[in-house]
Amino acid sequence: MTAAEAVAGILDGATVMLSGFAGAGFSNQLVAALRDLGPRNLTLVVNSATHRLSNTHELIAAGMVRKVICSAARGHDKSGLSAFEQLYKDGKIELEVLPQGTFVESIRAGGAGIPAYFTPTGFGTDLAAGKETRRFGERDYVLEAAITGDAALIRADVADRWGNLTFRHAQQNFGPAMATASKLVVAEVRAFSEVPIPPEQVQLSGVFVDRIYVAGDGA
Amino acid sequence: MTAAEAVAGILDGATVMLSGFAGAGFSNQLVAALRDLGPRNLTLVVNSATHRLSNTHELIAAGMVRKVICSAARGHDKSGLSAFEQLYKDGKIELEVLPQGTFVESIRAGGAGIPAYFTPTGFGTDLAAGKETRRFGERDYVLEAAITGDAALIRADVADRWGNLTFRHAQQNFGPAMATASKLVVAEVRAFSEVPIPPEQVQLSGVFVDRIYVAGDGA
Amino acid sequence: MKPLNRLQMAWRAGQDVEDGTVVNLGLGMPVNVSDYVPADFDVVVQSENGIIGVGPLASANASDADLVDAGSRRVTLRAGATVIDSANSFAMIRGGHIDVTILGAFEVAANGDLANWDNRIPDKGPLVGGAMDLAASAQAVWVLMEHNTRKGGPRLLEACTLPLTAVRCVKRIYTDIAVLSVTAGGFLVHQILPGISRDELQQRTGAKLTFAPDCGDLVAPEIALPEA
Amino acid sequence: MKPLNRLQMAWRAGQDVEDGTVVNLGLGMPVNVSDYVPADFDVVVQSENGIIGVGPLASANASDADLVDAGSRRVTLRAGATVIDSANSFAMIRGGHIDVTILGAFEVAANGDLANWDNRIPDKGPLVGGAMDLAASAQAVWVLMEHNTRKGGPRLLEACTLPLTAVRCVKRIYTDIAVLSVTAGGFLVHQILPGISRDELQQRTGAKLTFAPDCGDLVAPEIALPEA
Repeated sequence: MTAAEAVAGILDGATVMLSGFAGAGFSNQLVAALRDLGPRNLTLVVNSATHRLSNTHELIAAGMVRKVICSAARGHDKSGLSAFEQLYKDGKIELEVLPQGTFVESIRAGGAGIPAYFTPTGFGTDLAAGKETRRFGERDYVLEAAITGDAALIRADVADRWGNLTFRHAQQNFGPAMATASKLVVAEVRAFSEVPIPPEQVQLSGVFVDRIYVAGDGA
Repeated sequence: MTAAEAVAGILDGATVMLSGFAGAGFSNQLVAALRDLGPRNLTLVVNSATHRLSNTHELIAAGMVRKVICSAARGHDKSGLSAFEQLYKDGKIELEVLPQGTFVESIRAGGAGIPAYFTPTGFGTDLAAGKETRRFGERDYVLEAAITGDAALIRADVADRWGNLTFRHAQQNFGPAMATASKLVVAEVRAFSEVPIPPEQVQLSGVFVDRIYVAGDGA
Repeated sequence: MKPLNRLQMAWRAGQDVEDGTVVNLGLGMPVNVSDYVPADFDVVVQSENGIIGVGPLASANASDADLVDAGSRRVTLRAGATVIDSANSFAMIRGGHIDVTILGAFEVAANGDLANWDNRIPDKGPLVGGAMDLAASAQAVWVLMEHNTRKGGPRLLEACTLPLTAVRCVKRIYTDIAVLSVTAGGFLVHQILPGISRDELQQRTGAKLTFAPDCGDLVAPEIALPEA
Repeated sequence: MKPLNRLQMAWRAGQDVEDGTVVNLGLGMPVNVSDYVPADFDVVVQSENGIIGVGPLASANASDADLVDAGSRRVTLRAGATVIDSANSFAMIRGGHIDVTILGAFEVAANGDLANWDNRIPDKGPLVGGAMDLAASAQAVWVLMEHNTRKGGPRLLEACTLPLTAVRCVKRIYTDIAVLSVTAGGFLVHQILPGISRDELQQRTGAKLTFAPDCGDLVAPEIALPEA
């Protein structure tokens, strides 16, 4: 399967989840293929809208993105604004910023059939403004809603014929949760195995994975 | 550490979580030590109050248990009532029955700082009677509360010096979630390793494990 | 023609399991369904204790007390299987990742309400297990049950009389004498055991039946029950 | 005596890290704290991208792009380490399993309110990351920050002026000139840099200070900053 085939069918208006954090686990070849495919009005669910090691910004710079749900949206270029920041300044892109733990718990909830949950994170801050709150015991909590996606593009290490995945070190980050929360799950991997990954080494069951793109070492 | 030492300090009135399901993952030697220790007025959080392969019923028969939170409380003895059922019939033990997925999600929530969450499970049934409900989109959901414990007695396969655990097959069941949700976590294991379990083989981080009892193959 | 026995009912449901699906099979009759899915199908049997990819029952000398399904049966893992913990297993179930769950039942209502647990057995403690999660969140809930109670009363009803497991969830019902689906208009009959008339089926059912235009014969191969 | 430099501040906080604890260290100054924890201590450094047991920075020829901490630094794993996914990592954080998180900050209020993210930089997008989760749920939140802004204004205030990260969460503050804790009665000073009087410290602070009965000198060994 080519990268283009792997992302085929992602439509205008889709909500697309992208894994990766701190330089590990970006599905950059799939993101490049998505840019070439060119759907518009996307909502991206990605931890950082602006990470310099991810291709996310290319989707944004290409004008394909209507909204970003993330925990970080600050460009690293001190000499100017990132593509995201320029669009944000111009009011041409919508932004929903969540605390990182809420970001990933909402994705986990989306994949786990939980429509909403209470969390202590963010209570009393601007990020909880307008959100329902409730006191349980001695603490106050914020009600947060699940996040689901039409597609997730995640990066892993090895995939087997059954779609089972392993991840290297911190590569997993948001990938497993995103895979549970999206309708179409595409894994970009280093290597493919015809023999099954041993049961105790599988880190994400193939039940959650729809397509595999073997990218090799490049990311 | 002896089994008695491993359960030392579990007090009258404690909420104790016990792992195990379908014959796998019962921490039976720790449960026997807890029976010998003899704290009273316990609340047990255990999937089955009556599983014939677990020692849970011995705690109940010994009159140590005030309340059971579980998803199954039916004895297997067709010729008579289990210890639990007799006490239940006599109104001498309190029972909270939860759907199994709610049972374990509430424990997971307890360990993950989520005080309450909405679930579709149980809506419109007797088990949701009196519980808050809410509609999200096209479906109705029940608000369920987190469960936490004072102690968890779980069974695993290997522990290393750092408290990291591996599990064999279906042995894990409720153990990992219970370990996150309890103050004192005791693992009964088959074997102990002085060298670290390789990072990618660890199934529960030692951060969650306080004490290790090496039981060998016996369960 | 004799009503289908329990294994024939499992066989019949197995004919409708599609390639590439994830199924969860309830205790009792339903666990037998996997024996009747075509061998070349890539069907993942999930068991709610965390096994993703249950294989055949373990042979006596290869059985492992830690490798059990939710029904405490000693099983094997099929190729490509893995095992997760209960929290993740029910997250998978609740999140809609099970394509079909096949459950036993006491009663099904014409609106799809399911009653398959009972806390009214005198003195006996309640037993709910994972049925409510499965019934509420699988993409499709199929029921495998005798058409009538031992006393001859109907199990397919306008409204359930026993405690509900989940509301409006059942899509198909495989009984010993008929195959039905639950539609917005109530029960729709797809197959009837030869020798049973539409009137007789209606008489043995506690809710109004509609018959599909292509309603046909319910036939199954001979399958002997194991000796008790 | 000169105010503590950034590494001396990290050293000072490191003296209070207890054996057997799980700590999470924020970006910037706090990540250096682990360099100053006694080598024989069993301290687990958790990084919110899922590393449980961060070891020293990787050497250039042994670095691995997939083995990074939340600050994108290429690190190693200490003995007994493991790596989990972000959902589980934040479940660990939110569930109170981090004993101490040491964070940088812009402002701390006398009631423990913390402001350490800012969405008001002109045109720049907001950046919150995991700070809100850590601040809300770690068993103890310690702050490592300069006592005053570059313009000389106070960072310890009666009430924060910048957007809050979490309410009533900070327990201790390590600045370049003092060590303080947050009590029901506001800021309590435990150590002051020799040469700074109590009056001067009060003048450089935007909230009323109380001094602990055993309030002593803040002294740190010489630690050279790396060349920029």
